[in-house]
Amino acid sequence: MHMALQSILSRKNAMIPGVFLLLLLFSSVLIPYVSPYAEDIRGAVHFEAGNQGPSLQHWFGTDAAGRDIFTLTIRAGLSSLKVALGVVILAVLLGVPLGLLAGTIGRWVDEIIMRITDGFLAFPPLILPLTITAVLGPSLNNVIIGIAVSWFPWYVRIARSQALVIRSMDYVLLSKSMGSGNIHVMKKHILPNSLSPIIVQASIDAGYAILISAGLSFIGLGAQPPEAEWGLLITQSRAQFLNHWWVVTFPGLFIVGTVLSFNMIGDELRNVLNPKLADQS
Amino acid sequence: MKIWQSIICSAIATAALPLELSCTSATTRTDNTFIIATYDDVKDWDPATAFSLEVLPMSNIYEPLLWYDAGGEKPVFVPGLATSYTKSEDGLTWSFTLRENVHFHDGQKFDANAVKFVVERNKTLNRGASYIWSAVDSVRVNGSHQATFELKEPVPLDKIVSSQYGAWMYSPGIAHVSTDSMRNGFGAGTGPYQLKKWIRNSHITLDKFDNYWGGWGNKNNFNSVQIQVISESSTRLQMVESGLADYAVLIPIQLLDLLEQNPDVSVSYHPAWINHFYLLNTKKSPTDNIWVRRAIAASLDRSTLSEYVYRGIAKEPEGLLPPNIPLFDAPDSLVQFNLSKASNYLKKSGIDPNHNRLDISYVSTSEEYRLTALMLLDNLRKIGLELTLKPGLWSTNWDKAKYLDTAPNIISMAWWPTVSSPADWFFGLYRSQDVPLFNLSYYSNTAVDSLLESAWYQESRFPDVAKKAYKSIQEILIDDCVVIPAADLSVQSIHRSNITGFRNNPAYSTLLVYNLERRE
Amino acid sequence: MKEHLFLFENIGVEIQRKTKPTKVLNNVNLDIQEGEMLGLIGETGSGKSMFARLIIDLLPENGRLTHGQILHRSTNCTDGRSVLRGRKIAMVFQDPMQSLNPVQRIGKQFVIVLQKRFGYSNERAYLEACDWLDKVQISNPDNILNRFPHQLSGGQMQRIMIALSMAVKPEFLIADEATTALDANIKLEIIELINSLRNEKNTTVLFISHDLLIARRYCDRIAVMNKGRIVEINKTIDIFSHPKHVYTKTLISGLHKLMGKSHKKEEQAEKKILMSVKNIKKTYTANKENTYALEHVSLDIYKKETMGIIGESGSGKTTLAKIILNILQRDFGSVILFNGDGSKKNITRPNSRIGAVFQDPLGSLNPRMTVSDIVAEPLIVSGWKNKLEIEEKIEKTINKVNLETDLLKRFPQMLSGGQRQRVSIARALVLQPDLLVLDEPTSSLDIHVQGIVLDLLKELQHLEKLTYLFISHDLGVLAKVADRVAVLYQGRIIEQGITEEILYNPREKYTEKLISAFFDNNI
Amino acid sequence: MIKYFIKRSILMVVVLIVVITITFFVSRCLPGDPTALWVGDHPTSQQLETAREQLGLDQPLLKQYYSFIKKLVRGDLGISLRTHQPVITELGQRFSATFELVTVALVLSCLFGFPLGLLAAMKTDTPYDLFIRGIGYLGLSFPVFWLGMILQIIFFGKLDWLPLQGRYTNHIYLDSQLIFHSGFLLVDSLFSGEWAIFSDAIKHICLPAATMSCAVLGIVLRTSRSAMIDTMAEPHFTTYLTYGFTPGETILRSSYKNTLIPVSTVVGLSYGLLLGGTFLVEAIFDWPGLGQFGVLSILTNDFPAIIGITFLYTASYVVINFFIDIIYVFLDPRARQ
Repeated sequence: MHMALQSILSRKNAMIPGVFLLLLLFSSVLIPYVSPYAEDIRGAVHFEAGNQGPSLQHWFGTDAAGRDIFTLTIRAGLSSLKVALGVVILAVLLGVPLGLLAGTIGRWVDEIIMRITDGFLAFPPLILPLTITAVLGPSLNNVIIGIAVSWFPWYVRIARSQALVIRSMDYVLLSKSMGSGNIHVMKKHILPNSLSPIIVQASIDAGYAILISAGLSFIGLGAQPPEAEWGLLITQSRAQFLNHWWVVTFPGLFIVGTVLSFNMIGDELRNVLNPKLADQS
Repeated sequence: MKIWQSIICSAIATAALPLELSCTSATTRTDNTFIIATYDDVKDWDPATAFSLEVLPMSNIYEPLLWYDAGGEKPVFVPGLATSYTKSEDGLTWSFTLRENVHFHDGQKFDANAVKFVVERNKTLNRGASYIWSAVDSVRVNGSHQATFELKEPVPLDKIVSSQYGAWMYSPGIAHVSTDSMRNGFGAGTGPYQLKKWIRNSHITLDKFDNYWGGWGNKNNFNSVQIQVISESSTRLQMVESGLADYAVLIPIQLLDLLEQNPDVSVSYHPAWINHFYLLNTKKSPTDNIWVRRAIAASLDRSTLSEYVYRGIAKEPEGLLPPNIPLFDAPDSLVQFNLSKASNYLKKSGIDPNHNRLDISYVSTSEEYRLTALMLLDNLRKIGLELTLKPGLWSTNWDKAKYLDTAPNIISMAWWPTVSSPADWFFGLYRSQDVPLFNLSYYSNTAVDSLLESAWYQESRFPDVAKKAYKSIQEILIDDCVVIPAADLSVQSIHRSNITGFRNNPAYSTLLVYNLERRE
Repeated sequence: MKEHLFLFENIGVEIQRKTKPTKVLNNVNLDIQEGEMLGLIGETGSGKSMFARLIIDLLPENGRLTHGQILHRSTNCTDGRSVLRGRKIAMVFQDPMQSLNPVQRIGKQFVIVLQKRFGYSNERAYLEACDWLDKVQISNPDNILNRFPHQLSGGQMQRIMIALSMAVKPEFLIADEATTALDANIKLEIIELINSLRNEKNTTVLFISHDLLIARRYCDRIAVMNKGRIVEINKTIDIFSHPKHVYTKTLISGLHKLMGKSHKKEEQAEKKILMSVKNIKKTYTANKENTYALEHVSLDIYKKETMGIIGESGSGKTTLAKIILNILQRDFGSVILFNGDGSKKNITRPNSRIGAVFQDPLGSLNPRMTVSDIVAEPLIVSGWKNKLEIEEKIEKTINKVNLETDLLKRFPQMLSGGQRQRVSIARALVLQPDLLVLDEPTSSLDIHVQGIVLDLLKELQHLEKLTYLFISHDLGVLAKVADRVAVLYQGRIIEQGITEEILYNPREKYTEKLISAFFDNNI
Repeated sequence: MIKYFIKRSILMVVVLIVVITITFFVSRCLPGDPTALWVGDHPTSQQLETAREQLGLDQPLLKQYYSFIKKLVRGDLGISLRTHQPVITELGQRFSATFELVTVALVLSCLFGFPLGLLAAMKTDTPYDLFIRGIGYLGLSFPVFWLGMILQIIFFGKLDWLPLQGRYTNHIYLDSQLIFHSGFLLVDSLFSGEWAIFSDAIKHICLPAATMSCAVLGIVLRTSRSAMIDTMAEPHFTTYLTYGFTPGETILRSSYKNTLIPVSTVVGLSYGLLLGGTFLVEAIFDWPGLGQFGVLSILTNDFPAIIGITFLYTASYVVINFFIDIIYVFLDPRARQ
């Protein structure tokens, strides 16, 4: 694995997004101690400074309540990264073991697991997270659960297809001929070799999770005011986004930047980890 | 082949699109339709039970017995379907002489039987605004155009028959209308316009009722009215600008400065009987503690609200009611904004601030409520109280507020009267109710209940006594700190400047298109 | 001197890899006479396919002609040769099943090519296609033309490809490993077809292959290629009677060894039985009718001998191996393992006394495990706990297969094919098994490395007193190593016995054909 | 072959049942009391009680589920609590708007995505390729609701070329007769020769369709590019080259089929993406479709409507994928066992 990490960091279009994400993470953690408008994050209001365009004092301008958009947007990065990681980790923890089980043992176990995942995957993308979050009550943590629960079937499928391929590889047959059991085969052979497609899907899904969570906040089911979250910032600007363009533009740009970075890292990972695509240097 | 030809030439048409696009923005319409762009659709076509947006089409389809004109210096009753009325000494018997040869849209004659039918039907349905008739014992028909009301209590019946909802006279023909067809739009009143077509979530069309009793002398009356459902406010704004609509309803304050420079559109504000206020839950901790309530009251800065949030279209309230309502007298004990006072109120309350969750639920679609909630959050944090914001649709907020375990500590409210009297506020909001309907502060005070009842009964005979009683009710409520007034709104009137005949009457939040006309 | 059709003068081709450009062909000189069939023989990676692609100007994207020139008849066509493609030059590839678009009917594709070449109308092209299919002995062409590539056998598809290539009436046909992917008996038919067509149409053929035997039988001249350079070119007879270049010598000597009576077992092994397989039956049900993979297969394996199983792909030899290793359930029959004290047991679960080595060196080793983990796995699975003991055992076994201990920490991708196969062998030996099941252990290795591994196996058999079950499709290898051999054909053992007897008087007709494909007994 | 389709359709029905069951139970634990919604603004507690029986909410959940399935089989999805109209009519009115928007978005993304993908594959690692892949990346990274608002600011706020929202301008639509009523406004107005409506409808659908097709454009583009690259690496592609065909000719005459297969499966997936997108885009563009209705239903806990919409969305998603499978089998003979 370490050899893969070295080569990915060396590739140009994985470095830039990587740096962007790290920068976002650090700045979103440090901003409350650095920005002069730190208390805006907790919901302070200065109406007299409301609706000002981007200026030297307020780089991204201020919203109707006079809160500094720059500080809020940077701070919102933290909640989005939290959502991204939360969703991906939960979905992998839920999906991969089931997928490996289905792929390795097969027969009726496989049949049941696959029918359930087919059921989950039959839902068009946004409906399930929307309904689950509405049930659990609007909050960012519920958004994470909602998205993860509706996405883990993708990881079941990836893990299962990977297990089916590896199960028929010679080294697994040889391992079985030594008398090794299913658990040993799963732990030693199938899991290590099915990590790469899972990691690739996970990094792309991280970006996509941010999109969905911003969408849910936009509808009012995600982050609740005065929490700093990109989707929430955008939805709060709806009443006058036509003439106060900066309130809606900057948080959106940050969403695009973050999701783009996750997608690019995902693609680079796919090239590095997938031997077929990696050029035979 | 024909179809292919049409597709090809349409492709050319669309190609020519951009050219032709730019010039459509400012069309001026000459046809005689009055177009209103409103934000939501009608839900219930039954005039007896309709209680929300239905007021706009229905006040043009139906007419009450009397209109209550509060636009002038002194409020006065204007004859509607009743030409005159008399009241007995004890105020329990009222008799109305009805207008001659008036017909409903479905052809039936309007007479005393129709009045009796309407009042009895409303009372049996007992939904929507039909509670206004609760004091009526019976209606006697003594003559084709003579109706006498027997009351249980000496309530001001003239104010009741002229109330905004539930007082419309509709044709007895409604009895044979099935609920299904009712559900697809129904209208059989005596008003100047009759219901022609309703496409759900799209628009309502009203046409001129030719043999309307008021006659169509004035030559450029509108002969049809169209109420279009445009849920997004910026579109409604843009329609009035471009002339696609004559009148726009509920345009958010922030968008209005975009409108200012446009000469074709007139923006005006008129005093109205609508106010925004916040009810404090007196049964739920920590707002069950009087000092906590006082601390919250002292943290609401009304002057900032009117200056920055309502931006000049709402005035700082003087009391719990809009000042221009009849029989109103400003209380002198309103809790003023003062954070230092608020913090020692909090100390007096003796509660431990960081173990007490305080939450506020407000209507998520309203920018004004959101900014007020943010301000409250900021001020309360300064005195040590943590406030959690819970925005939501009104139906969900209200549904939660009705059960104590899910009710919030503070809830945003707006109120406009059905009956033009302070009693409408107090009965609706502060009279003790076992299952709270709008008394969402769970307040119950027998003194207030009895004071309110006696004031309401004396209103028609001894108005000054009622006025003094209403003032002392306000004082008690302020002392118990059950409600924090936020703003007295003036109603917004946004229409094409070439439309005249508007006459503001705060008693009715609607438009009587019959009086309007379009100048060239 | 007949006028040459093509003349290649010091051709150089380089491939631009990520880091450094590598030379694939360095100054190749070759002349191709009109009407001859020239054999271009070399191992995989010698650059012979690259040469073919060079001729028709289809070098891969990162490849380019660095120097040298090509003459066609007398005109210099170094730059203009792409115009010859599809007109004067045609090509037949190795894998017939992949040569045509799998999602389009064969007839349609035939018509497309003919329309492109001659501008025929659909009907004319279709008739021409039927005509050509008759020429390549394909019965009822209408039915075949209406089918899809995956619905035909390898042999049929290659015939169609040959028909297609000849249909464009080329002067020059390149057959790039055209027979390699086919079964032994079909291989001969296809080369016969190419030979007859070339004589009939007077087409020059360049036969590219690594199979010296076939080249010897059909080619007029042979050019031997090694590491991107033509080391020798001569008439076929001269190449075989007195090869000049050392590399040519090794190639031809490899052949001799296979033919001669090289295999002599000194003392006659006393007949102590180790394993007896009794009428094994295994059926696979593919869309409702079940095909018999194995039927009534019985054979005995004696201690310290090498039992060979010869069978072509699809004969069921790998299924048999898996059944013996008990990683595949058999439908019927028994696998009886004899212990030292004469007792015997019908084993149904994997047994540590049986080791295994499979064909694909890379596929047999888990890419995510280091060599030491790989070799240690059998120990861990059978319960060894003590770190030091395992360490020491691994080192001892690695040395047995003459690999240095420093590559214990490496990953399989970093080793050569030979090294990887030796790691597999080490893993199979670490539990000191009695029987080693070897399923095509050397088929994916170069001839040179094959020899090394086979010698290692021979030596280990002697040192460790091992018994081998050697499964292969290559009779040449089995003739060298196997004491006894069984011929497996469509799931049945049609013949078994001492290797020499089988080689020199085979009873079954199929065995005869197999042997004739491998040895040329009329030199 | 037929056996394959029967098996597939049975599987489809099973999946639909699983979906309905999940939605039914998930939506029934939505917070809040649905009867309040039904009774409207000024109920008395007694009215609440009668409404509870009327809606059958007092029975145990399983019995409710059973009666729900029985009604569903008869095509009755119950009454929406919020609008008091039968769910079927509510969905019926809105289905054509959403279906038209989704189809136009899908067509747009395929019209641009497929050719761009092929172009990028033909010219790998040239500026074209990088630029086109850049579009693909960006397309996948845009939050659809934000993009809608930005397009509104530009095309309505600043340039005033396109209308802000809505599906058509009421008064143009009102006073003209459409001969066709397929529910596809564009098609109807086109074939009944109503240019005014057609151009108005085009102006209205531009922005929402562009917003929706963005994400799908990225997917279609990337899939067709990688499909094209894989096909060009196939031996049969080289065979054609050896017969003198240029890459372009080979694609036109034979290899187009090989790229159509992976792209067709992606179209099924992107249809689902678009359906998901309607929840957000319709709110911004005030598009009278199912998405807008769905969001409102979920926020107001109108569970019959929620179940209705989820069922309709999932059914159309599953049916579309079913057709995609048929096309797949039609395109790829190897799939016909």
